[in-house]
Amino acid sequence: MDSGGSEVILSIKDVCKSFPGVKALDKVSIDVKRAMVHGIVGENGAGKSTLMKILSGVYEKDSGTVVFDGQQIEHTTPQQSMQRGLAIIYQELNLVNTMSVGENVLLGRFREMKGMRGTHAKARELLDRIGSKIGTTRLVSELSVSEKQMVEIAKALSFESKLIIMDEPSSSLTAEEMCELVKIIQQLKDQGISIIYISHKLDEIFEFCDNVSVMRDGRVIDTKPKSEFTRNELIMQMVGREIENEYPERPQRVGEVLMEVRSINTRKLHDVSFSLHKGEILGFVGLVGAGRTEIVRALFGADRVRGHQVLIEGKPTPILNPRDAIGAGFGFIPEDRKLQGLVLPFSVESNISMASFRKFTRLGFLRKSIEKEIGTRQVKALSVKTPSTKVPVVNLSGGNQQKCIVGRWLEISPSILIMDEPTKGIDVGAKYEIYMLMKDIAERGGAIILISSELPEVLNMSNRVLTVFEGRITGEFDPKVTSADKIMSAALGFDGECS
Amino acid sequence: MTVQGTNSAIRVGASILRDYLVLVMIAALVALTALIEPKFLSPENLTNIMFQFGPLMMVALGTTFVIIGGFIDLSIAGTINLVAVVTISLIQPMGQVPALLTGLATGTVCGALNSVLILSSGALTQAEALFMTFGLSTVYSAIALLYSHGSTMHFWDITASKSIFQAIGSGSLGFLSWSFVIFLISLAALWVFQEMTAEGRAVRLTGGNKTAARLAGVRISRSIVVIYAIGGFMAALGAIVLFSRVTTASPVIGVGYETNAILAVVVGGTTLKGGKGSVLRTVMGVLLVVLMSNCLNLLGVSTYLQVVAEGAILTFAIWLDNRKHM
Amino acid sequence: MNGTGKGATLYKILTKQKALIAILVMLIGMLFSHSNFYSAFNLLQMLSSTSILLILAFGVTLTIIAGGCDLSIGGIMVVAGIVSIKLMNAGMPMGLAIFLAILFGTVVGFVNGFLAVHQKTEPFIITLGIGLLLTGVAQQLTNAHPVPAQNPSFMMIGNGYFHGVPNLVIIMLVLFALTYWLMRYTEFGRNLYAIGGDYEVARYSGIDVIRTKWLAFVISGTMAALAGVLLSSELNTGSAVYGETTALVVNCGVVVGGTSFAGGIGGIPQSALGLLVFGLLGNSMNMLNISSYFQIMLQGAVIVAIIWLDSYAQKRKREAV
Amino acid sequence: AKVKAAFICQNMANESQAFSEKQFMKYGADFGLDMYTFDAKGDSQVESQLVMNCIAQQFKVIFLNPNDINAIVPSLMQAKRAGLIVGMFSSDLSPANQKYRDFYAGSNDVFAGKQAAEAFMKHFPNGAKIVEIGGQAGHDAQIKRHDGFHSVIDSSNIKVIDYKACQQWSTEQAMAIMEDDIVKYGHEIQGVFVHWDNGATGVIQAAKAADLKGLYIIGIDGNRAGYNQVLSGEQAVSISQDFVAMAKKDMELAQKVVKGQQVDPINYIPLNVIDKSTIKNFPVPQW
Ligand SMILES: Nc1ncnc2c1ncn2[C@@H]1O[C@H](COP(=O)(O)OP(=O)(O)OP(=O)(O)O)[C@@H](O)[C@H]1O
Ligand SMILES: Nc1ncnc2c1ncn2[C@@H]1O[C@H](COP(=O)(O)OP(=O)(O)OP(=O)(O)O)[C@@H](O)[C@H]1O
Ligand SMILES: [Mg+2]
Ligand SMILES: [Mg+2]
Repeated sequence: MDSGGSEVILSIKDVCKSFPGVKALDKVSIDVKRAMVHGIVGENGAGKSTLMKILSGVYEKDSGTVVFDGQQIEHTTPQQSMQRGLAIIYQELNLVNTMSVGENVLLGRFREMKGMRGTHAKARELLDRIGSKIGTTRLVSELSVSEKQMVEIAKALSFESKLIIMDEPSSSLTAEEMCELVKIIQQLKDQGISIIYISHKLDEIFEFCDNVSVMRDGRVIDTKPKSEFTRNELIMQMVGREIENEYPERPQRVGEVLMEVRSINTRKLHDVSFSLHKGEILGFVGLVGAGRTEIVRALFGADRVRGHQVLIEGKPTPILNPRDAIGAGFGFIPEDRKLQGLVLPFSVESNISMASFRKFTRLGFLRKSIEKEIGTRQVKALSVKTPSTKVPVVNLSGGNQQKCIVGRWLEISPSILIMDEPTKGIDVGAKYEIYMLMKDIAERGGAIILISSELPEVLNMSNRVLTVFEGRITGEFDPKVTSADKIMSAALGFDGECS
Repeated sequence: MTVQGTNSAIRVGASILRDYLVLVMIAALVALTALIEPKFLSPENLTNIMFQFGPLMMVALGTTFVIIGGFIDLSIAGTINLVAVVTISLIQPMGQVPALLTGLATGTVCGALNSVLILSSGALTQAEALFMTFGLSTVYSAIALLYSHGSTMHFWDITASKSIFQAIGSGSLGFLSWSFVIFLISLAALWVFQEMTAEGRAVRLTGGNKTAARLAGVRISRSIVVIYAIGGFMAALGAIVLFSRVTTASPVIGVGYETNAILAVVVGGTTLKGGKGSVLRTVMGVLLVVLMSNCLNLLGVSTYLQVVAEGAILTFAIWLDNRKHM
Repeated sequence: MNGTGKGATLYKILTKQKALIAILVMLIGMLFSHSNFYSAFNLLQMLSSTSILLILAFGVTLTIIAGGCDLSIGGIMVVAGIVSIKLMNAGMPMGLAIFLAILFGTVVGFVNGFLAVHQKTEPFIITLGIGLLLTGVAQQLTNAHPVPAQNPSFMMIGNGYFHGVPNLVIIMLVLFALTYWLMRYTEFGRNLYAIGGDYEVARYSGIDVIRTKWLAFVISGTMAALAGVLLSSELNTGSAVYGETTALVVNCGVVVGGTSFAGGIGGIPQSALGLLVFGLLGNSMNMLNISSYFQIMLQGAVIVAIIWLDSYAQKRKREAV
Repeated sequence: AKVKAAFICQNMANESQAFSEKQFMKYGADFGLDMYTFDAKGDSQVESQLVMNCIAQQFKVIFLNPNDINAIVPSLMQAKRAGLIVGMFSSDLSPANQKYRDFYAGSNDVFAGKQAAEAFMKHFPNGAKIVEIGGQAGHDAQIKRHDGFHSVIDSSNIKVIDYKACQQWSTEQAMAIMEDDIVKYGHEIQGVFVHWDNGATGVIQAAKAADLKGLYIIGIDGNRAGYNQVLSGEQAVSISQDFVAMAKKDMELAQKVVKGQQVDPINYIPLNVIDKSTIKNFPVPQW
């Protein structure tokens, strides 16, 4: 078989797909060549995930044709498309938490693997291939997010696929793990496998994609070799307008100490103390699993942690549960928006008003008109893409869902907003809006704690950065003057360059 | 334009039909029975129905909240047993008002105890609550048996005044029975709670996604206590209406009420997944369950076939209701 | 408590297995009871009388692991028992009658599966409804009169012994082995775990989720019918009133054993332990002559306690509340 | 030494059963018995397990009131094989199976049904339309009372216009059935046969609510409910079972068998027909 660079493995022509009230895909046509990495970018809700789900057989397309490996594909199921050699790593993690790593890698193929022993042996082999040392008998629920991602990749590899779709695989990977992923992608390419790579991280797109398609509003705007795009052009095509900078200026006026946190100790955290100033954005940098989330959860009263002290403007403020925290002026955007952030079947407006509905009650009675007002206001302010505020939030794209959570907190204008991976899976345009909001909050005298696995984001937005390694704070830096390398090595506990 | 008009009318009609399917089934049942047995629509029978649906209605209204809050309560049967024997036995020594209040308090405490055990263990899934309350139902029933030594108490054992209970059981206010008036008041109160209060919203959010609700500052433990306390209180009210109606209370008087209540709630269209539903829907669900047995009695269907028919119609209603969510 | 090696494993097993602890406590407690608890006769009898519940539990476990549950087993059980006896009394050969009765359970299981899996109706409520319907069918079939079996060899299935061991125990053990093997060593079993663990993921991974989960209901129905035939044989009678509380008790026992009602976690041995708690508890309490109402109370309390402890242990593990 | 004996109660949550249990405990010593009680909780399978349990505990005598007279037979076979003395209480095995028990003391539910029928025939010599409301469907007493009743009433000029059994022995269900029957038949109904006196309470309430006077209501049990209702004239007849006498008789028989004496296998304790005219002859029942 010849893996000449011009042969088309997948040809999508005029594919349309509508959901009630939304035209998610409008005559989409894309050709993917053999042994190439095809990047797809586009803002939230552009239809990227929908297109991929049509390819894998989760959704049925309304019209259009799909030709894969010379075969026209009409109705397909996830099972059939996998057997044809089309594997997909979904945007949301797709593992069975209650089962072992090995069984997850080869889910549904127990017989083919000749039992449990065969399953684990094969899984080991696949994991070794991507350089992962995760034990195959471990329960998936015990893994960190990035480890889960590795398991997903191993799972996709297990099908001897000709095409692997990766829908934002890197949204929860650290830099080091990202290096690993790049290597894997290179390997796959060498083996003649094509990859569709969806990401909001433009660095990645420019690093290793061969061709790039840009989607907007359910349409393909342009498909070209990467080399023919400039970064700004790409951004402009994605959002339909010019964006000068990816990051706004960081907030200028850092004031006196707003909050002091003294010695948080848990099984995982060791004597975590830090302070937060008015008007400041404080970034936390660390590997996945370093304990950043645990720190802020403890602070917010989400986990039962005792013995630490929180002083707000010098006053000791006991925080035993999230309510206390909100009362003390906190807001919290959790890292997992579906499980921790949203009530998926509820409307956009009731999700937005979740933290503030008690404020618009009178004698314990709700006032619904105000709820609608709040919903409408935030939807407009954050330009959430939704047909109406009454639509169940589950129908929105990932990025727009995230905006709803941001809107929820903006409504009560917290003095300290904790943002755990606030831009995970959010497009450039929306990201910029969120950065502006952060800046706005800070400049009005509030403070922000920012956790992000995207290093540039933390470094460009924060006034001050704390590095976290294995539950300890290992350093404090001013990102304006310190090099990224230096900060990373404090966060890694060693020098973590890609080799 | 006219075509479009009729089209949209049809669409609206279809969506109402889908939304209020139980209502359609009730209407069909009523029409069919009235056709075969005209006495069905006689004032006597309507009065009967008004009295018959009292106890289950109270219980099911309470259960609705537990289900909207994402939980389930099987302890209802035990609670009814306990409240019935305790209340009736206290009328003589304490007088009727204190007995009534003690009875209601007993139910509320049972409900609250459910929630305390659930919260203290962190059994925050519906399934854990299901079996926890199943165990508790047994415990409450056992207490009722121990308390009453297994014997039945009768109204004529009571020489003290029991006028309140007699009124609840068989008295009328104009053409409405007192139990119906109590039902209307409870319904109104619970509907207001569900639709218009902050706590009602908190309950709904808790049912929708506990984790997210908590992180947004909703006091989910309070919501859980509230729903179970309401469940217990309404079960107590149901127990009182029930024993007042039959003028006797045995320690097994509540058998079957828990599953009937859950069935009625779900038939009404409140989903077990939590977060969605309404007490108004429950009224329709209970109406269907009670009407069914009334209709089948009037049609002279044997008890055994009645059970078959009930099971079949309930299953069918649940299935149909489910289809509209698909 | 960070022991090492075997100690740690034992600790882990014990904290995971509340049902096992309860059983051990009862067994040790009964050592001091001056009763005939520890006679071979009593132990075998206890096991034999729990066997039918165990068989029901094995089937139900499949549905629960797949993320469903089956509350129609009580109804299936009584109808199957009645059907087998009625057919035999009408002159049908025993084997054929039993086969048809079990086939009936298979059919009901198929319908359950259709409603709960294919149509995605809430299994808890829909099987409750089917169970109610079947209770009515049983009453209608018998006119609410228990039907005694006239074939003496039928009675021997449930009351006979094989080398001193009650037949019921042997049948139960065979089914235990069979279902254990099914869940542990076949693709069907592993797929059930995957489906219960995460339905959508299993679907995306190419498992035929509907057919697999459906089959779990079919097996549960079949096992319930088999249990019904055995019960009728043990009592030599078919009656509509036998299965009243069975469904909840069995589902509860499965959960007490440590199979998660959320699906994906647990197994046949756990279910066996859970039901044994009930069997053992009833037997011990009778041996100790505990009065009836206190027995009922204790039974409830044990259920509450085990589920409380289990949830409490999980609460500490659970990441977010 | 006292003889170890057990009473296996049908269902202790049922008041007549709970009362019977107390009689065994109270008078056991008088008959040289060391009495224990077990509760079958209304479950036939539990009841047969309890028989096994008594064998394991080496009881000498068991008395039992079966939930289901056929279902209990296999376990009684074992009991006989193990040499236990088996006494039936209140409910006897069918003739074919009587070899698996030693004796029986109790009232005859078939007979109770017959007596109810006779009372109706006496009151309505010219025929009447009546309603029958049965106890828990499938329960032994419900079946026998129904069968006994019909063996007599079917050949009379009294017409049973409606018959329904309940799902439990539930006053509420009896009441609901009566209410619906009143709607359907109204003043056509002249009499009601309810299988148990607590059920009659529900029937009386239904009749009161519908202002239906002069119903001739017959119940079985003769408990406080029945006694009071007859006394107040709301119920015409209560056919009373004497559980004290039954329990004593059973224990007396057991004592004799232990001593090796011959006893009558079947010992009917007479049923008392309590009506307005005879009520003064009976003490107020204790249950
Ligand atoms: N199941 C659904 N029901 C209704 N609408 C849907 C559904 N899934 C997606 N949509 C809508 O289709 C559009 C495309 O969504 P999609 O998830 O494909 O976007 P995306 O490009 O992957 O965005 P993101 O970068 O945020 O992941 C959005 O407007 C979304 O609201
Ligand atoms: N989704 C998860 N399920 C189970 N365990 C997890 C999960 N996420 C993190 N952990 C575990 O919790 C511990 C602390 O992780 P934590 O989330 O606090 O780290 P973090 O620095 O915030 O990383 P992240 O980038 O994932 O937010 C780690 O040991 C990790 O393995
Ligand atoms: Mg997407
Ligand atoms: Mg984190």
